[in-house]
Amino acid sequence: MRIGVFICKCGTNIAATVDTEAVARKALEYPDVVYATDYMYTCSEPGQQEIQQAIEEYDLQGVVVAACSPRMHEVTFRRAVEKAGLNRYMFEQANIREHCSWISKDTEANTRKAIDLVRMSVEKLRFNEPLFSSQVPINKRVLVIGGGISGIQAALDCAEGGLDVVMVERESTIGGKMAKLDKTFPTIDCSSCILGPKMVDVAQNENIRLYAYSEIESVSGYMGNFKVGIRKKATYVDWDACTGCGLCMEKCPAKKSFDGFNEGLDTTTAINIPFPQAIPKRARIDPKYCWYMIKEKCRICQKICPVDAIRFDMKHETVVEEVGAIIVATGFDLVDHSVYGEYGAGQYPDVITGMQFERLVNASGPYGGHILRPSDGKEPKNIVFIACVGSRDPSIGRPYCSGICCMYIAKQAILARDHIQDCNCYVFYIDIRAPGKNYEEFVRRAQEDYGVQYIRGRVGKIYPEGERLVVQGMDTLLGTQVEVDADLVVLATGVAASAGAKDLAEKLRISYDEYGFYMESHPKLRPVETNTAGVFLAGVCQGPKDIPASVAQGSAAAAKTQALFSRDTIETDPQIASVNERMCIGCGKCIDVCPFGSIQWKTLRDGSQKAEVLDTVCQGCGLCNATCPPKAIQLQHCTDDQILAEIDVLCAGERHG
Amino acid sequence: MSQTAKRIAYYPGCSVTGTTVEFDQSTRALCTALGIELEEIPDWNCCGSTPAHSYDPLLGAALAGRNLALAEEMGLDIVMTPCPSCLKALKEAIRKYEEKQQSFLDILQMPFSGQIRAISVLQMLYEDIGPKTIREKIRYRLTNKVIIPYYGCLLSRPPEFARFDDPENPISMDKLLQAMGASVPEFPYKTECCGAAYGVTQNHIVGKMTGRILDMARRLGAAAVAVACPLCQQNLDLRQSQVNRYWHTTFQMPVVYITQLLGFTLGIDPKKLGLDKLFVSADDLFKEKSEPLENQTQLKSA
Amino acid sequence: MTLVNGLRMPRDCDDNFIHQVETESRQQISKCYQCGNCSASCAYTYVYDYPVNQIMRLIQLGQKEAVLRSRSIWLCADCQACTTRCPCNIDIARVMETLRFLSVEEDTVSIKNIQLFYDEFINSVKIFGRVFETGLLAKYNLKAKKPFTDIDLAPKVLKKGKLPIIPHRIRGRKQVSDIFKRFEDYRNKKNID
Amino acid sequence: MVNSKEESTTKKDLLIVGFLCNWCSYGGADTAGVCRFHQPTDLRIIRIPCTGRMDPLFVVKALIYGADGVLVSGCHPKDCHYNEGNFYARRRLEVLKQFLPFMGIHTDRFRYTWVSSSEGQLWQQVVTEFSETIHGLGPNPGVHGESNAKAMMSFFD
Repeated sequence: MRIGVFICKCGTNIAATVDTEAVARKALEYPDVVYATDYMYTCSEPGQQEIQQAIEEYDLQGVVVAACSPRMHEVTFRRAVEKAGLNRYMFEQANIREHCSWISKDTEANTRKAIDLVRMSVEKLRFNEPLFSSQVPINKRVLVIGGGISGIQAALDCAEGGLDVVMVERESTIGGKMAKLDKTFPTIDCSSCILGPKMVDVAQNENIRLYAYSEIESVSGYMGNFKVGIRKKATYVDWDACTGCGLCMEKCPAKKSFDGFNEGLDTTTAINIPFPQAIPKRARIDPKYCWYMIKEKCRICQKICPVDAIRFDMKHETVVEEVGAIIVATGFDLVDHSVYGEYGAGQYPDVITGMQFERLVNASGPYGGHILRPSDGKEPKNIVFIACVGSRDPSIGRPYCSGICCMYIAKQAILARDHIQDCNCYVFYIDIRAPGKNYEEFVRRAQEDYGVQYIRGRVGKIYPEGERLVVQGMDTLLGTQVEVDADLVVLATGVAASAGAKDLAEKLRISYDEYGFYMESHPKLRPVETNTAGVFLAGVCQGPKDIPASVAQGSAAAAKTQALFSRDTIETDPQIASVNERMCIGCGKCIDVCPFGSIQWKTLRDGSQKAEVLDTVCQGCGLCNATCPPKAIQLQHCTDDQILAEIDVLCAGERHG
Repeated sequence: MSQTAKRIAYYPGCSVTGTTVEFDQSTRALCTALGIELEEIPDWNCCGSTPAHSYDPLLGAALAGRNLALAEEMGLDIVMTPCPSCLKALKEAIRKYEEKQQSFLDILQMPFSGQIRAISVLQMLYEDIGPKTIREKIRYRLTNKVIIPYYGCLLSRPPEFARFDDPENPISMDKLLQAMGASVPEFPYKTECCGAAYGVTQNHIVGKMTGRILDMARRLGAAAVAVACPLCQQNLDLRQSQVNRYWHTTFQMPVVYITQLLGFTLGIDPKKLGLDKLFVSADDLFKEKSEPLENQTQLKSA
Repeated sequence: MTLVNGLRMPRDCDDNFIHQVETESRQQISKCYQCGNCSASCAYTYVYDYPVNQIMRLIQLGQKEAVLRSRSIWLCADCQACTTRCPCNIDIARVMETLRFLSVEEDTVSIKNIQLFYDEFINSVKIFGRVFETGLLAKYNLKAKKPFTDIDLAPKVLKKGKLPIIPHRIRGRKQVSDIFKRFEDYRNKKNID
Repeated sequence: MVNSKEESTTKKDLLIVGFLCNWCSYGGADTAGVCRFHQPTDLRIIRIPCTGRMDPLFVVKALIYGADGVLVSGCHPKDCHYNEGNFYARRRLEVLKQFLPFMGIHTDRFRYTWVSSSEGQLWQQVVTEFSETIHGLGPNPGVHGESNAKAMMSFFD
């Protein structure tokens, strides 16, 4: 093989502490190296041309560039050599900047190190073979998991682009958390007025198939060709028949059923449609409360249903959908404030969560939009908002900031002042986090125009005194304790990962952080991708964020899907495992260890069982390679021979020099 | 529970030998009745309390440590004390032993393994006896009497140190009182501080603290406040007159030890319980004894 | 103007103090982000000169003088409310305790009465092995130049026979006083090196 | 800390071979570089996709061929880019540790650790400490008795 070596000075970044010329000179002594030089900026346009010319001139078959980290410019240089007619995998990069010139001022030692690193790259390159990626057809359907605002946004954007969309929602209606909100900050526009139309679009768009009250059961396959098992939970109502007329709700006698949509502030009927604008507008029976389900009598709904859609014998069923990409938009839960004994551990009826407050002020809420105390239905005079409940609190394992609370309590305080002119609003905060567009101004307005009292300090304890609640807080700016006789206390409960997040992550083979939020591929540069190709993230399932950010991420995920689907086939990364069938003893160890299920059995003509790698599924981790007893399965471009060669020259070099 | 007499090392602590002797009396009487063998640590000394700890935690630890060492000498692995601040001192000693073993032992100069466990009277009543047993054993019930459970600071705090009950909303005393048939309202000041040692040095502080507590108790229609800490009892009972002067109030709120209440319901002679030692008389509380209710309680326990 | 953690301020910073508090209390003071929950929960904030959260801040800035001379550390009743509720898992009560003993070491105790009481208390223990309440209270009130405090209570207490007139001397007095002696030696050694 | 770093560079370099997973530790080393965190120069890094790719054979070969130390570093448990590669690595490398003494190789010459791509500081620490350890042990005396080594090799092949 004819190899060319290029040592980058990177201005002075490398040259200052590495004698690049010496390294180049040394490189010429290595086997197969026919050309070596150093250059000011190898990654620059002229730098790349220099490489291409050299390839021409010395008809090189492989190139080594010693420069920055391959995580930085490997792609750049591969493209460069490809332009010059080489296979892009006939290239190796030695990292003599981040791992050498930048971490020591000792030029001698650095130069020695650079020489070794180049030597190793050359040796590895000598074993490189041209690799060619294969093409697989893409199934251009996308699965959106979660029917919250960011899921809806993603689904609509995809459908807009003509893609078939499958949407799966756990609850019996889409809309998610946003559907429960009254107004949205910082514009105070009505939440359902802006969300409602989008929900309707989802229902009406013929490109979207909606599975409400369903959950993901299993996921197999790979980017471009996933197989997804969807579990349609029993609603005990035939949704094809049900018209959502709501007659059953009027007649159902089990009126004490838990009303999840109203955050438990109200009760509903055992058979119910969560709220008037629900999509799909279909009734569902809650078996925990239905009289017939518990004590075998009633069946009133069945009698009065005009289209007799009631099916008490309905069972769960599983359907399989095939898609090419998956957008995960599973949203979040709110921190359970019952861990705060000092705030009544959820025992005080007039200490409510922010989300409950949303239902209180909402016109379609339990009190028709009048803010009243849950305990006695009286109008509160003093309303206290407490920030950071379940946020920034290592003592309950939640050190992170939930990001949205500062804003939503400012909004709620404003709403409270709007609804009850003569009420006093107090906000206990630690710091105000208002980084969004017009956010800070909004918070200022709450204080300047709406006269909301902001008190910097956390609340120590809340205790009932007669009908009221005494809120014992601190004004750290004044350095004095303050007490408020509150009629209503609103806890700004923080954001927690959704309960089922981890199970779903296991099914999707995506990773999650210690709090259960899904991990993006790169915190800055790949915010919606996951490390499992073809699975994208949208909304709060990836980390706390507000509506604009969730929507933006929903669109971003859709865009990523569009980009992926803009091709008819996908090019697979050829740096994957491949089996040498002659050596394979068919032990199946590789099949067991592969984290991606990318290895399967293959029966040869002689009936013998061999392992076979699915090119498109293999992610190239090399676990199988390390496991295979006869080393029949090798990770291409990172074979045992290559690694051992690197070790060998490195240690040998040391021994003789 | 403990049919075969359970042996526990007993550390009374200075205050119960003097100003709060009735806690000591009732505790002993109660344990005898419940078949728990209290073995007073022979020739015990002061635990050092806050002063010694403020002087230097190591000194406090060593002083308390002597008592623990003596208890280990008795071959017992649990030491019980009626006084929460003594309890804290004892636990503190065990912690110091874990943290600064060498210097601790150098100063103590006694064999000590650090294996011993320190508990409060309340903890023993709740964990070793338990409401169920009490419901079975009592002879008189405090029917339709509102009794306020007041825990004070130290019985359940700080959590990882006390390792007992809930730090914010403890329920052990509530449960015990309910077992005695009393009606127990939600008391918001359960763990509010009573003013602690400031009775002596800054008693206006105590005035404010205890005033709030007594006031809330009265508003909840309390017949009495039940306590399990001598300091709390002193501040609420002995100093109630001072509180009245401070707030211009007329509190006449009996402040009774849980051990006294329990002793009474078990039918122990009030003399043995030192009921006469209370400053605010609790006689009304114990005056009209409801009839012995063996059969009824039997049903309950069944 | 002097530098405090690189900030120019009209006060001195004692880095060693920060370190001292952290090692003695085994708490990481830098964890405190000033939410103020400790002060909110403290029953004594209203009598403090510095609320607890400010004490924590002062430590972070190495304000040894201010902290060790503060009244707050002596008015703390060690009720553990702050520790129980600190979101950052700082055992604040323990920090306060540490500060008390450091201020005794530095002889900067602000509230003489309390020191007086504590001294009397410890003396009582030194002499009898236990606290002789009658003597302690009498002696304290005399020395505190307020012989009539609690005088109103005295008759009641005596009537109930609750204040023994003769102190109880434990047999192991020697053992106890030895503990004191060995402790003093240890103290001195520590101060030397 | 600082001066110890200085001296470790002034000493003559020994040979430490590092196997770093591409996603976490290699990135961590990059981060350390970007932040200019000063480090000893003995280390030579071989980039592998995942610690799950690590064949104990690599470590053994390196040590037999005269490397003075081998450092393997990957993603923190649960953060593996390939979900579980680093768990397999841990299992294998633990076993390997048990065997090194049989080859007359001091176990301290081999270390594996978890460093994420954001933990440049930690990486600096790891490299510095390990290099110091190795300098403490001095050059690798090599394997006692070829046969013994052969035996080991056959065990791993």
